[in-house]
Amino acid sequence: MYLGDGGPFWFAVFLLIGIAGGLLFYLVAFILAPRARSAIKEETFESGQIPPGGKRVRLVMQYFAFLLLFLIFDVVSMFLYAWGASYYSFAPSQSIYAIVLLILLLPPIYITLKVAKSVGV
Amino acid sequence: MQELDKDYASSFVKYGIVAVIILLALVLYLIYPYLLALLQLLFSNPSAILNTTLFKLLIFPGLIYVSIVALIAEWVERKLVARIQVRVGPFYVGGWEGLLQPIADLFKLITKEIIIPKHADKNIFILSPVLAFIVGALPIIVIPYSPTYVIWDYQFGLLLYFAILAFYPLVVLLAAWSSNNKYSFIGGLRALYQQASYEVPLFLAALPAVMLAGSFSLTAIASAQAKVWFILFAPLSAIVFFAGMMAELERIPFDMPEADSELVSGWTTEYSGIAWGLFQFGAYVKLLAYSGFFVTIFLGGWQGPAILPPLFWSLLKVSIVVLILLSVRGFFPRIRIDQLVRAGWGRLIPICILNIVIIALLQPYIVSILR
Amino acid sequence: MDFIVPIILIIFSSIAAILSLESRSLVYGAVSLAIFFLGLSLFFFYLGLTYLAIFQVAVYVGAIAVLIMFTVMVVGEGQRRKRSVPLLAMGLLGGAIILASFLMGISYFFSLPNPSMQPSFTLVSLARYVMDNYGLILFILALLLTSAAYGAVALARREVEETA
Amino acid sequence: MNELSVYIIASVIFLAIGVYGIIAKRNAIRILFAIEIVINAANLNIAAFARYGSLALSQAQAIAIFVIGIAAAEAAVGLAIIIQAFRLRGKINVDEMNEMKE
Repeated sequence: MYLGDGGPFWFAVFLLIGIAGGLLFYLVAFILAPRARSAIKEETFESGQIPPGGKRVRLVMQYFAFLLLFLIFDVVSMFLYAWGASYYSFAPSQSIYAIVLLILLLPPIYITLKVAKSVGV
Repeated sequence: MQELDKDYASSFVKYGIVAVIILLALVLYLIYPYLLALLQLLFSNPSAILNTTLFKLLIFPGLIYVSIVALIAEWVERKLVARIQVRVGPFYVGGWEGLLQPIADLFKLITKEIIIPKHADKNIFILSPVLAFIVGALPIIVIPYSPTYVIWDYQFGLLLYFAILAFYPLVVLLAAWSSNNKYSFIGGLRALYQQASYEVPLFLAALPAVMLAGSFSLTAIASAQAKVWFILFAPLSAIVFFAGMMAELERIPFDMPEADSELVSGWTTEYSGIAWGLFQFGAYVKLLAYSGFFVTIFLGGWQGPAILPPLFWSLLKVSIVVLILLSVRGFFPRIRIDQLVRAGWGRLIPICILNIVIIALLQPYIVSILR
Repeated sequence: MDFIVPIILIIFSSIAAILSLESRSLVYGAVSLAIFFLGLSLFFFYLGLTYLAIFQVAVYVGAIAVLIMFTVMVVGEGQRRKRSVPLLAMGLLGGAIILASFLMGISYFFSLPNPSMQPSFTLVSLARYVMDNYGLILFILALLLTSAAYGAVALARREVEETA
Repeated sequence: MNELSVYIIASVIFLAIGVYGIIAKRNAIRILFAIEIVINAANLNIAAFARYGSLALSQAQAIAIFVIGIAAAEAAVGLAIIIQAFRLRGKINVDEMNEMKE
């Protein structure tokens, strides 16, 4: 049904060509490039220092709240796209839900920015 | 010092064989009838080749065109930034003004050793450059260069474009995590914050184009601009989209993820040889994809005076946008990550919302102009 | 009657789902989860619900999988302990009960004649459903999302204060 | 066997996998994975009945994107709770978070 001459077929072909082409670069590099290995070369790069700490480093994160806001906004913008594509079939008064949806989400941004500012991030 | 990993080379060979198998399967099973048809056309009716999808996919708006433009963009960028900073830039390779420098770079990168650092997660480390390249290159499949030069004229092209680019933060995060390096991981987290903060402005800034054209198809959006370009209805959104575009591309005022004076090379620190080259190549392809998208939704796509063919106008506009994007690098210093996040959420999103509300309220006037 | 594509998709997505729960490394689990979301979006695409498929990719892969992966990378693997056998048995039993009871419940579907397919949809009718018919639900969802944003920010606030 | 039943079986399989994960896993992040799998199984069911049932395609998509919206809100709060629990207790296994009991 979706195979054959349609767009999804060419999409898949493009994807496969891209992946195969990228991997082929590795094969060419494997044939052409030298392999002179040493333990010091494979040490984790840390500007010449011997890296301290264990295998995997964990770091504290800032701005985690903004990532959560991003998740919420992603959903909202997809709802807005459903409305936006049929812009001409709604009167401006019928668009009230979309506008309310947009306005409702401004205070959380404001509060997050304020919290972030109050602690000097 | 611990023992070296014995099966170092095996992953390259393994993935190389996978590549060969994929290519053979493609040629033998999927596209060989189309290739045969193309060859027949070559002898009977050569001008009809330009309209076959396989030609479009492989050559003109597709892979070869994109690769050549990515190589040229590298040369233009180095030359342009050098001229802005009163340097010469690449000069020796290739006779005139170092024109063949990108190809020399490609050969240099491909003959360099790929170092896999200790404790790196080998599979993800090797696969993420390929994924970054393909995620950067796939969006060009929906971008129209003229009414006929589009690989897939999809009804939901604009959404597909955003859906493909949504994979990019994932790939960056995996690349940063798999190299097991502090610089890489800090760079990857910065990239994530940056992409997350500027993806929402991008979504909201592209919404006016969808509203005004009443369709998600990029060809429909471009042909709806026959009378007026959408940048006149949504100038604020266009500015926001341009800023968000630079942030997503990690171009210079927003290049904290790669800040080379702080983080060595950001999330690509541990990558060497062609693995790094694939990241860079993918970045330039992505630059081209974003420029084409910007031109399509705000600058009228192929629309222009009918003296010259539509293809000329779209290529001209794309080149101008690419040149502006490249030359910005010479003018601005890097901004801080907190300034970036603050600007993204505090300024750009309210501006976008303002523009959307204006367009929603002015609907009767817009209908009288556009329809 | 075309069973090949859905069956391939079922196998692909089930393997991804099982790997996301059973893989040793949490990061690989998160990657498998992203692949599972992708498999589901392929299901939707194949069924002709294109907008939903793209929505699924943009929200699940573009945001939720990224956030989960971020959390996994920051929190780390956690303490790895031995599997508790009673818990595992309970889980398997629960899954089996769900599978058996639902399959029994829906078994009368199997013998029905092949139902007719719905025609494709228009964006205008989708927008009418979202904004008009289900407008109240959208309003409530907006309130829910706003309160979720407030809650998430309040929970993450201590984090911001400590790292400052 | 008709085509509808294939998709319903798929949805039931995913549901069973998700329920297994919710019961058998102790790591809070894995439980979140399992919850997401369950929600996706529900969405697949809606999609299948839209294609082969009497539900209109656009109506089903409206319902399903509301479900995804709720799932996104749930994931945001859930991840914030996990991060917070990790910050305060240093562990993410749910059977060890029993301070409220004592």
